[in-house]
Amino acid sequence: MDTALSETQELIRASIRDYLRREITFDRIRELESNGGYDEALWLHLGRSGFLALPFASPIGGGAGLVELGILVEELTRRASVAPLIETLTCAMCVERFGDPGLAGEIIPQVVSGGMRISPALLERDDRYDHAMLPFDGGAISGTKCFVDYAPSATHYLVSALDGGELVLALAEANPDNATLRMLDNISRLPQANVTFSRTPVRRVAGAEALHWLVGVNRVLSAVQRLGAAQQALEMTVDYVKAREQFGQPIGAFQAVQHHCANMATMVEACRFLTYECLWQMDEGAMDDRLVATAKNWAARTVTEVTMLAHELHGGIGVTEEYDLHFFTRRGKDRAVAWGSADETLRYLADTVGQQNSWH
Amino acid sequence: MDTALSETQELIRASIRDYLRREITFDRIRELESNGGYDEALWLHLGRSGFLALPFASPIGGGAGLVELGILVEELTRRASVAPLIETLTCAMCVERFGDPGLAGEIIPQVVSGGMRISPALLERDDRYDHAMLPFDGGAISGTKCFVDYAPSATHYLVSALDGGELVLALAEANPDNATLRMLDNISRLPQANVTFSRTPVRRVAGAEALHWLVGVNRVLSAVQRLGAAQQALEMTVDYVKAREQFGQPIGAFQAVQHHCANMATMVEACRFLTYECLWQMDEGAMDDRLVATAKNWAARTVTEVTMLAHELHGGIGVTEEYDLHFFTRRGKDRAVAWGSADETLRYLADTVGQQNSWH
Amino acid sequence: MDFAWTDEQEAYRQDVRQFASEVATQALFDEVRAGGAEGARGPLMRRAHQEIDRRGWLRMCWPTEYGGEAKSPWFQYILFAELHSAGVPYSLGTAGMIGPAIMTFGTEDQKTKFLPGIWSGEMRCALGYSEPNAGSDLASLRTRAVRDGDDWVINGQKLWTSGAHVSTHVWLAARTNPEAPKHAGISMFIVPLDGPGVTIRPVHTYAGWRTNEVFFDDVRVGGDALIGKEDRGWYIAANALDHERVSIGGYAELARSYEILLAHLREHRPELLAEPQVRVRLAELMVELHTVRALTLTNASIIARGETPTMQASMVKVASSEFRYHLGSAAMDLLGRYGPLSSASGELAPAEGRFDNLYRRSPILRFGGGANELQRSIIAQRGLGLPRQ
Amino acid sequence: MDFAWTDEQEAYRQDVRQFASEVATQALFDEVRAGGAEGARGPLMRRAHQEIDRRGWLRMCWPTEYGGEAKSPWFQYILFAELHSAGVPYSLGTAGMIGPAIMTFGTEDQKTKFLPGIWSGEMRCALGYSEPNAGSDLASLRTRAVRDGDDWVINGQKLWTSGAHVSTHVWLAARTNPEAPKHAGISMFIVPLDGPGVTIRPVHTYAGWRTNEVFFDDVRVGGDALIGKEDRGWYIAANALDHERVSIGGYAELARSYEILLAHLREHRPELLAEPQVRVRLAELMVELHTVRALTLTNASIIARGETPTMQASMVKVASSEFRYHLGSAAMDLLGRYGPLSSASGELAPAEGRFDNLYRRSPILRFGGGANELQRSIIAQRGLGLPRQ
Repeated sequence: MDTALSETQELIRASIRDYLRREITFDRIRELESNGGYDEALWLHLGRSGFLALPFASPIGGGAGLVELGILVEELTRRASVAPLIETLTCAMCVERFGDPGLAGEIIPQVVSGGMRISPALLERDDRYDHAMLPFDGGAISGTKCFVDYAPSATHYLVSALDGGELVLALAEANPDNATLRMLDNISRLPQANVTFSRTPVRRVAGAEALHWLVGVNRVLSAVQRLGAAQQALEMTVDYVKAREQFGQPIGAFQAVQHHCANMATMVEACRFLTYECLWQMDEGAMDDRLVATAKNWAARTVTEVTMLAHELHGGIGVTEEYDLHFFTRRGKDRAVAWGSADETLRYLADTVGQQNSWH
Repeated sequence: MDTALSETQELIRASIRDYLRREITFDRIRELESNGGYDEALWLHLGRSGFLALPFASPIGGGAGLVELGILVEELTRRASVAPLIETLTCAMCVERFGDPGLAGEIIPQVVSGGMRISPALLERDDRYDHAMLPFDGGAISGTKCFVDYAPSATHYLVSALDGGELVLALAEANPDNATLRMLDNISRLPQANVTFSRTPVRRVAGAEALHWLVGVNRVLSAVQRLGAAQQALEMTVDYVKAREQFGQPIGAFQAVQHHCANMATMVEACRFLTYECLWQMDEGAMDDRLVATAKNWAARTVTEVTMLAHELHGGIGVTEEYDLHFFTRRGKDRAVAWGSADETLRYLADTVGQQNSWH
Repeated sequence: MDFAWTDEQEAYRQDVRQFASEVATQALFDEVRAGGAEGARGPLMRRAHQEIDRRGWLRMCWPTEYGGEAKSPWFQYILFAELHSAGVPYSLGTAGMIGPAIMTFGTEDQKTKFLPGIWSGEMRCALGYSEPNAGSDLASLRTRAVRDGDDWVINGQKLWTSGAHVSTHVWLAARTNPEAPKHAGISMFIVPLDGPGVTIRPVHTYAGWRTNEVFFDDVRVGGDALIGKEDRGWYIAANALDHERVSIGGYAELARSYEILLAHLREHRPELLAEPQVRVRLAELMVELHTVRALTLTNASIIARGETPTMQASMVKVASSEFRYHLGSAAMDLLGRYGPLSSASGELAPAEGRFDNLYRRSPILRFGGGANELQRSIIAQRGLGLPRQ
Repeated sequence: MDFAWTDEQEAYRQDVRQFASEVATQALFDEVRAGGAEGARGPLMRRAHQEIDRRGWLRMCWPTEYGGEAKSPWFQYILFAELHSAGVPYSLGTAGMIGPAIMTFGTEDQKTKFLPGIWSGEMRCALGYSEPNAGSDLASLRTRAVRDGDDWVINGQKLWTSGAHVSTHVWLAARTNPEAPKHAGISMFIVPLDGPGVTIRPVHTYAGWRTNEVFFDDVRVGGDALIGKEDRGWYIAANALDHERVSIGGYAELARSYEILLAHLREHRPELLAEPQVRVRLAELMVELHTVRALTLTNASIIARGETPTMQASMVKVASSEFRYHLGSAAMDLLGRYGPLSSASGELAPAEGRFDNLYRRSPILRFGGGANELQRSIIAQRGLGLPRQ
């Protein structure tokens, strides 16, 4: 057991971090947030640098695992990046793992090259994962899928639907003729829409098992986003309280400030272990839904509490548009709800209390 | 609306407080705790000073209300008194309100004079208030009642039983020939026992409505005990941190210590309002079960958290037998569970969420 | 102890409640929402203000010598509580605390000049305390006011001057004696915001709420702009804060938000409301809301007795601001992906985006108006008598 | 990143688990309970200690030059975790941290003299740090050690010397240079507790657990009682604390307590376990337990890499001690009037009074071993680099 990154993992982190610090300013993020699109330059870079290939099998893919993808996601989150990375890669991984090899062979190269962006379209009005009512009649679907992240820039959707009694995942092209968007505005300011399909041609990808995996892996990767937002808010706060002086000394010298920071750091540290442990476990071919729910629950609580304490310690400057903290507060809260809120995960854990555990 | 005590209420408080500070040492309490009885001298004083008559109708009673009884209870709790005051008075008030006037006329003078001590015997093995399985066959009862506080020194028990389908309260004499005790030892170190009745002669007092009132009034008065324990732990802690020096200054000057104390005081202040509001409401002839559950829930959380923080700030000295803080930690936790724990009250509030409220 | 309203208070409460129910129309709510981040008042809200003033409902608590009826502060509490319970965002802004300060410290001329406008809501004051390097540490402020004949000339910069763009005046703390110790050389002024030398620059927040920087560049005001004695501003400002506090914390509005959450669940998400675990969360929030109520009424009761709350106002401030955050956060969690939708999502946003809004605004309540950390120190030092370090 | 045991670690874990299951008999549990507040070890526990030492399970992590096998600290972690998961209260007491200190700072003679007894559990050390006026502020200690020829003569008083009455020695911090600044004039000694001049007086706690005052009255020890350099005690003591920390927090025992609560509910209170609200509380506790596990393994992993945790040990200490309190408190609440029953109530007490016991002992873990407030300051200053005041 070792919680440190391996050398390769360190390299991945350093490489993406350097790029982001160098190339992406928060003012650029402000622009991206206001125009409702995604960061094409970043996406191009991710493709060219092989990051979009990371989790796929070689030779075309990077042969890395979810832990490495998690590292990438964490760094992107810490720079408030606007890119459908998790959405696209987990959908494509789902095709690779559960779909027809022919379909995978067609799709993955396009994903790797950056030409294809897929959004999972799983939720309906009743807001339940692992569940679908929209009927799949073999070749086409009709109906509305809700809360589809990055819908405006998606080239494809991976849609859950009901084929007779069976849950299936099906791939649809994002064709404005038969898939229309009703844009949503949420606290994250990231693009999101309800997508209404009307006789949209689709290809069946896989069944309920694939959906369960897709939800699970998105649960954990969205927990990594929570972690990244919390980590960033923590570090910004530590830097701020070291520099800001009141009453003749840095406010970071006050015990109340120190203890808030200590509590924030403790939450983040536990969150880091639990999320990466889940990713590692999935890389080992296992997935413990209760461990996932635990990590997710803690990550939701962490990002909510840590960003709020970050504001408390920043005071006025922290809530201004021109300061960068709000990216993490807003995105953090959206991610705290997405793919299972603190409440939803706790309900699941409550329902399954007392079942056998798989952790050390 | 005025949260201040009236002049009469201030007098009651000053009178009992002076007596307790003058006459009752904590070493005396240690002795009383180890011998399993009750404080006969205190009881005599309460009788002689008219405190045992406080809540009963004049001319024999003091004509005061539950608010005044609450003030008395709070002061007794703050001195860790060992006396079945709530038990005896609420049972007798129950007889006065719901019982036959003849029975009341017989019982209340004995209570007022100090000669009668009644313990409510309501719980059975399933630990539910407002509920009984023990059968009442008209003149006698047989079976076991659990967790009876002050059972060893009780002269009578007010027992809940099932008369056909109807809940009743019945008065039994504490006669060792037909009511045997199995002593319990709990964190409070106050006397408690399971009482097994075998063909014990009883007199019917009242029905389900009386039981509901008895449980409600005990819920609130036990919340006052929680309040008293928390208030005392808070004041001991404030005194201690003003005096104890470390790192060259009183520890009470440290921000972390100050903020713990501020949180403790805030919990206590809210607790005080909520508990006395319930007492006042009952004096007005109303009882809102949800307001009672709210007060009780908060009081349970308050005493648990406040006594624990008191220990954290006291350090080693606070957990020693010779220091007096543990009386409030131990009694506080017992009362935090008795008559509805934080969990039990929250379950009730959850079940009734959304119902109409009666508060300002 | 007494937990009931008097008959007179109850009758007044019914009057205000009746009035509030008439004012609280969808048209008013729409007008308020249209005011948006700028917080500008529209004609309906303006008319409500005038009507409240016409009825004398606010000034009834002031001493008779200032045109009041010397009623108990409970009447003011009831006024605000009933209006806010109905969703009417009635507030005098900062003028609500400056009125009493003028009554206590102002000259007769100042009272005549300022009080009527404050009561009618036509004179609105922004709070000019904070500066870039004087946040929690207010006494470090550097804005200067210098005597020039009978006038004062003001130079400096204020920050977080919320509402300056919709106010007529600023209640300004400025240094009048740079030689004196930090707290001792400050004076209070009422400065019109429309005069020459005043520049207001917007500062936008992610909470969807605008605040301002205000620059004072050789701003000249008459001698009667000084309220109270020169160099006594620290004391006057502290006293003004105390006055505001009968309605501190916004309990009524928080209770309304909680009820709206319940109503939303009942109407739109009955399947969630049926979940026992959801009900537990709602019950926990309700208990916490009750503690805010308890602290609010305890504090108000002390003020109503004519005493000064040593720590209870701070308790209300801490508890209410933390509850605001808990409520906003929990509501978003409970509502799943609907939770984070903002009002711009139209009818899909729960309760017109109220919970997103509550959540985004909750930090400001925690650090603003004296950060919760300062409030806890006040509770410990002023309330419990713990020593300063 | 790797979250699995190596094959060797897994095999070792199975070995220890097998051994633990053999040792963890009802007879052993009864013996431990009979030891009671005094904490005396009985023959079964003594035999378990000897057997663990015979197998070389503890010393395998020490460097080869001290008879160890230089295995990863994970082996020590696994040893403690498996024993505690099974309910075997294996501990070397303070000697577990003093062994490494002697290895690092002791002379060859001291190593030969002390290490075998420490490993076998026959030499047990109480911790002689605190004094009546040196609690959190340890550096204020006043116990004096004065050279007299080759010997040292010790005078003073220690407080909260837990286990002194069942120990052979005390690991004593004493002032050797009263002229030096507070932290600089302290040295560490190993002092036998059975010599003349040592008086041990019991201090009983409400937690049902005995601690002691220890008085030193002209206690004479040889020159070899000094461990490490004179006046360097502060550094040595801090280093010793670091060593203890691979198993800090007692996660395994806490997890066992949680499982026992679940088992108790399953067996004795199924009607409670069926309540959704009870299940929510249990789920919340489980999440918190996981955070203790996460912090524990993060900390141990840093130590296993040969690095020094700057803040993670403190995080474990805070989180585990708060969880202990939450678990004890919640268990008592969940179990209703059965909850507060202590073991003296016999079969009516849930899990033989475990939760009452957990609750009563939990304060000690919060202020003991460096109060949680100090730990938070360590996290902030040493871990996050925040400035001292």
